[in-house]
Amino acid sequence: ASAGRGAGGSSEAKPASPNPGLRMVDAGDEVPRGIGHLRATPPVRKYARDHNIDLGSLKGTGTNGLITREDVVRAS
Amino acid sequence: VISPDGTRHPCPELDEWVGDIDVPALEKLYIDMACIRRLDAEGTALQRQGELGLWAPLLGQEAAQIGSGRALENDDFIFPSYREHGVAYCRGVNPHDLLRMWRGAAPSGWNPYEVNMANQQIVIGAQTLHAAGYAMGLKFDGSAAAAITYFGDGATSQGDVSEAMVFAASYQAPLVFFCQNNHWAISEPVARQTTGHIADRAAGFGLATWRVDGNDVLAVMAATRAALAHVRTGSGPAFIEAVTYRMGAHTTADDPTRYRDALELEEWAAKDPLDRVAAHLDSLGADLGELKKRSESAADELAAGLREAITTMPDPTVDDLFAHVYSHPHQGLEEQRENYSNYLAGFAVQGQGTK
Amino acid sequence: VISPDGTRHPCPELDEWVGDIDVPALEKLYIDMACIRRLDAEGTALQRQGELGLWAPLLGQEAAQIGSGRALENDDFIFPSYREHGVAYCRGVNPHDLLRMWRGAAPSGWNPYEVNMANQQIVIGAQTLHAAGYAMGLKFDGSAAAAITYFGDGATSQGDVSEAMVFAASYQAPLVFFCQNNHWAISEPVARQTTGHIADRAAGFGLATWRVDGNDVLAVMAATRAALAHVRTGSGPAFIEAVTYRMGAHTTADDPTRYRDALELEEWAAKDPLDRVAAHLDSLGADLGELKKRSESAADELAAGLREAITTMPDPTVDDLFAHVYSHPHQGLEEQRENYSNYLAGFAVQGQGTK
Amino acid sequence: MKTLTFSQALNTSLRSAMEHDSKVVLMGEDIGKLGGVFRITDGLQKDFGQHRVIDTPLAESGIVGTAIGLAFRGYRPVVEIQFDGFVYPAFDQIVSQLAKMHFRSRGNVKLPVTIRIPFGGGIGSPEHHSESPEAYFAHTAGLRVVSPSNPQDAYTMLQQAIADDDPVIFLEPKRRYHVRGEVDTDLVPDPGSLYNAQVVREGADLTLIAYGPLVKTAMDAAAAAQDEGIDIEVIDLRSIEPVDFVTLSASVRKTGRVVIAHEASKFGGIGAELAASLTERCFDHLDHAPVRVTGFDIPYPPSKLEHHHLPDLDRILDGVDRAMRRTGDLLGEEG
Amino acid sequence: MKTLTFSQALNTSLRSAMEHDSKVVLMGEDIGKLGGVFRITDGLQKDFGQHRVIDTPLAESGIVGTAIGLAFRGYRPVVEIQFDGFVYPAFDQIVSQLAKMHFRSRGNVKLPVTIRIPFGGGIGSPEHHSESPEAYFAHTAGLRVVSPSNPQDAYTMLQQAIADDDPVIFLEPKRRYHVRGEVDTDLVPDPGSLYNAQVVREGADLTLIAYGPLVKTAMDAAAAAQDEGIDIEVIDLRSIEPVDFVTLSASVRKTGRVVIAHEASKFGGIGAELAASLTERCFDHLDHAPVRVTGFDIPYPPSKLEHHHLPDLDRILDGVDRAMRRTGDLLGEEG
Ligand SMILES: Cc1ncc(C[n+]2csc(CCOP(=O)(O)OP(=O)(O)O)c2C)c(N)n1
Ligand SMILES: Cc1ncc(C[n+]2csc(CCOP(=O)(O)OP(=O)(O)O)c2C)c(N)n1
Ligand SMILES: [Mg+2]
Ligand SMILES: [Mg+2]
Ligand SMILES: [Mg+2]
Repeated sequence: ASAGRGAGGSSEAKPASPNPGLRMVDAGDEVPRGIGHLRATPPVRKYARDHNIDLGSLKGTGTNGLITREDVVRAS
Repeated sequence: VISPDGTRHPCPELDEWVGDIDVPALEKLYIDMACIRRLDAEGTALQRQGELGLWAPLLGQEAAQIGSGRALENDDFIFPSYREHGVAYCRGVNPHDLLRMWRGAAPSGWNPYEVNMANQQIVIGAQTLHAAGYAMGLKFDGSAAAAITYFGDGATSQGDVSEAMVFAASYQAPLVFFCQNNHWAISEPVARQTTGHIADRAAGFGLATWRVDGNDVLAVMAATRAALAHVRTGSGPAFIEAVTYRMGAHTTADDPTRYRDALELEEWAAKDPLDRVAAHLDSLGADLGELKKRSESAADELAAGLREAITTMPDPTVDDLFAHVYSHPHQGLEEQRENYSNYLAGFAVQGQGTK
Repeated sequence: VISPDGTRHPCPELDEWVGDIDVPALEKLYIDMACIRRLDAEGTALQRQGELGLWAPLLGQEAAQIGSGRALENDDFIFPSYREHGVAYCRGVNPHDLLRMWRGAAPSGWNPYEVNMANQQIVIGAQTLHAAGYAMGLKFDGSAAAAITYFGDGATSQGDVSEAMVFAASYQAPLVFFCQNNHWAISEPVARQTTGHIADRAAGFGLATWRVDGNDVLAVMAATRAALAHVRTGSGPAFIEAVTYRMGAHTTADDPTRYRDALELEEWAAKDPLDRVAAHLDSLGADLGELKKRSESAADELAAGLREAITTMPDPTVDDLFAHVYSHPHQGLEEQRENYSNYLAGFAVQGQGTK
Repeated sequence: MKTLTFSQALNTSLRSAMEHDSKVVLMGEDIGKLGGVFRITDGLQKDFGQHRVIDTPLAESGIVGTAIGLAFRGYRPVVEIQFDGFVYPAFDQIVSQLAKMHFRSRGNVKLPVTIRIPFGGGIGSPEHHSESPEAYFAHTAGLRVVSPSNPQDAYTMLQQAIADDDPVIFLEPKRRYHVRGEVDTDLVPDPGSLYNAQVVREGADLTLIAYGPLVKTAMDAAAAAQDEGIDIEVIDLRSIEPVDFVTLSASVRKTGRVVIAHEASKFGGIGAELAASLTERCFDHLDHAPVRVTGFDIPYPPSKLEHHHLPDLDRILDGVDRAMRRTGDLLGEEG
Repeated sequence: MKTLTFSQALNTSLRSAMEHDSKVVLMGEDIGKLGGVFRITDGLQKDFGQHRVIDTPLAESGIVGTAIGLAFRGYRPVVEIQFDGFVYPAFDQIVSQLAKMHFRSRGNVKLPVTIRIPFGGGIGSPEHHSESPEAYFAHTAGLRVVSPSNPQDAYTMLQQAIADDDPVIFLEPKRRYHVRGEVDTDLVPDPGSLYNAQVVREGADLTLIAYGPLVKTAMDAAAAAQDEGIDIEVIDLRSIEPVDFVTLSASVRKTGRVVIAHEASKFGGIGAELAASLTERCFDHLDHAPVRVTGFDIPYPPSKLEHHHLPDLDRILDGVDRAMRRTGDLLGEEG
């Protein structure tokens, strides 16, 4: 098993490892998946996030498949 | 002045500077040397016990450090390297402050302005320029004080040390360069740094120079007093080469058996700076037994202080991480400090203590 | 050896090294000096005419440069500063290569390996370490060649120059330090850099030293030959202080009237390196008129070559901007080169010519 | 209000600092009789003497090292490094000593040393005379790094730098030394304002950030872009370390586009930090990646090529076009 | 295949380079009899003699300057700087001479000098023994800067660096010296591969970039994150200058998220360049601004505080959470 979060530092040379910490994020939280392969600018991504729209469900109409704000607006 | 066997030889050039050192004064110097030898032994022991991260032993260099340290006036300012625990001891630096840096608890020990001694300098030779600048300031101020800087034989190769001599000479600044030629720069013998005497190099820069037996506390004291007197007259900087020997390891991280001969060590053991003073005092009829008792009890006290300091020294806190990077607030750093304390608080909140 | 008035004085230490310099040989040295004086005048003139960006005059230092330059063997390697046009001339550097850097057309002039002379060095003192390393290499190779490095009085303050002496001495490397003490470092008199003689400083580092009249071409040649012979024996580096004078400005960007006395200039004008050789040749019965004619025509030829070089020197191109940063392709830089040429092409397309 | 050149403003500023505080001393090569190769200290040695205006031996490590020593002694040294390319011999003293002494001494030793460096290119000089070393210093904790772009700031910021108890690297855009401007020598600025960026031109479409030598070029570019209908906000960074991200971020959130210009090489230059930090701070507002218009990743070229190397109006406008997505992105954006 | 420690791999690599090319010489303080303070040159002087393994005077500018001279003479010097913090006295020789000589001489003079620097923290040392100076060198045109993270790379990359005709700054993560690993000493790598980054763990959700000392920490963090369902791709940068953006960009385009970790201070560190360049190259693919997890903008702290300063598993995971938008962004992101 891998070293868990807070299981200690990464430096073997360290005399004493810091006190173990704890997750700041609940391990049960749903993890967003990598969606980098989709093309969209940050404001458009934010707009989609704010409106709960899954960018993966859209087809970009901009240059090289860029998802534009209009694409998101159309879907919402 | 005092040979290894304890006999005193006349030396017109130096004798006049230590005419005042009578038996009680010499006894005090002996006690000083015994104390810093103990201080040094404690440093090494504390490192072995894991209480210090590192220690740079001064064993063998007691005469060089006490002889020069005790020649200084209070308002003379010292720019040391990392091995001058003995000089710091002369300055009255307290045990806490002596050990703090070596423990890894702080970047440095004492407040330089409280003891007129800059913090330890690890970058070889860098402090000599600070000393030259400080001495220029003394000169501009018309002050009667002098500056002194300590460095090793290896340091003489550094450009900074040569430049410090250039500046000090150019402005005729009241600065004494005090070179402890302890024959080694870690594993390199002094011959790697120079083909001749170190003191001769300084003469080429126009400095008044002294080359003395660095294991002879009186010779060192005399030369330092003479050099200080010289620089105080405004006739330019001076240079002392105190020829001594590093009896111990370079630091507690070093293993000198890899590079140096046991014979050489033996040879120098016979020139011990304390033994010769004891022998000389003996020849003068001093009560050696009593002296050793006194010096032991002084050393015991010092050692107890060091141990106490170590056990009571608080660990540094996260605040110390961000403090003093600048003398007034810095926007970017404030942000980092706050972010990091929020981050740490995240651990604490969930009940498992701080990082 | 030759006084300012042209009389020759016996100097046992130096004479033996120039016993072979008969009248024709001395005439050649005179012509050399006349040529580089002309070279220098052309440099200044070309700068005034906007053909060069900058020029560092050597006026007054002809004897120092020819005397030493002509003492070298072909396979001796030279590490100069920026003022050694005369030494480069001795090396047969062609006019193109002499001027290229000063014109701002390239970062440097010649191919160092074609003339056994490194490119000009602007960072004061840096080249002395390269020379020390090169000389260490000569020693390791068992080569019979030597290295020589040129620098000024001001340079002696730089840590690098001191370190170069330390290294050269430590390895007993075949290196001659050639200091042209021309009394000034831009506006600072040599007294700012040292309280004594520069040569004495070198002695302190364990170097064999010569301090010679730098305006006496024979003395300089003798000292350089002696120093070269010394270093070739493997007995360590040597140092020559050639005491001369910078008759011109520091560079064409400098105005020396702001900081130095006309009187001093006059004094040194009386010690001119060419005049004294002419006077001496005269006293030996040489045909001065003929000599001046020969030297003038040699100088004319050199000057014509320089002018021709300037008019035919191509401007550097964008390719030169990115070439030679590395010795083999570098991904990031290739991208920048391509981007920039696309960018430039954008202008061309629009009929606006290249940038 | 007086009309002064940039260099006169610096000279006047030094004079005034020296008059107000007898602990202010100047150090450097040729700064005495000559007044420095750029004449910034002209006349000061005559008026304040050799112990206040100190011609030093030719050794930069020595200059900075002794300045540290003088500061130890209570002085407030203002060091002149003759040219940017000659600061490197002093690098150890600056980075390991000057920058770290306050931290090392746990606040006990303050080193109010100002290091003035005429920096940057464009004056047709040979090698080592046109360097832009700001990134080295800005990356070094313990230093503050500023650069004025006009005579008024030259005057004011130098006063503030000298008064600051921390070491300050003061970068003077040497190719701007001759420009003239109005200078109010009575201005008493808030000390903290030394570290503020300044919006020198308001605009809505794009934020253009420059400092020192390129602020003028940036303003020219903005004027040219206006003709094409692009409304550029120009920010004079002024302080390179610390960076006034409050001012910068506000602008970038407004415009959504940013172009950063500097003479220094691109790789690891200040532009990288600005771009990275502004991306961190304003990500959701950005319509395009921050664009950097900089010197190439080459040693400073010979003077006949420097106009290629130095960002000029055209290259900045090219960067603007990319940020506005009016032209394609550079090569490498697929690599 | 042998099992060697990182330092044994370096030692073996030096030995092999010296056997293959008689022009390879080693220079440095205490590298002879002592074998260097880290024993990297252990036994080499005994076997190759004092002219091949050269104990130098105590002067770093001198060491690098004479190495340049030896390279001028046809040697291929490998310089050891005893500790990272002691490279600064040599800065001028590195930046103004070593880096620029090939350009200055228009390609006539090659300086195949390798400067080995044990770098980084985590070994409980006092001041000046834990510096991360890579950004200074990477910003300097003319230098190449690499850092191995494991014994095999230590062996191979050092061979390649020595064989390279350009000067190479070779950064050895000193706190990894003792780790063991399999080393194939017969491996004949493509010379160009010295400058390739390596995907050391594939993943879909986020790209984590590290080099030298932190690659192991990054791998540990990725393993920990996997337990929480985050699939991290880890890239060992290996070459800090040039950067292999082909490999990096491909990963970031795939994952849309990037975290960069290094020990050096954040402001102006390599992380800034990576973040800025990756934003330029992958802008439309990014789901969050690149996140940097780095040392603070402070001088390296005393050893009892260094665990705070050095990015560890927890701090990297914290950065991952931010990049994944699982926790809020840092302060300042509104400032
Ligand atoms: C600039 C620099 N280079 C290298 C080192 C590593 N180092 C620490 S002590 C030392 C030897 C110093 O020898 P010396 O000057 O004779 O002083 P000693 O240790 O003998 O007192 C070396 C090389 C350093 N601290 N600083
Ligand atoms: C490291 C460095 N600092 C400063 C300068 C600026 N500078 C150029 S020449 C010069 C004076 C040099 O004097 P000197 O060594 O006597 O040589 P000279 O010019 O007289 O031949 C100075 C200060 C420089 N080129 N390099
Ligand atoms: Mg020593
Ligand atoms: Mg130096
Ligand atoms: Mg001169």
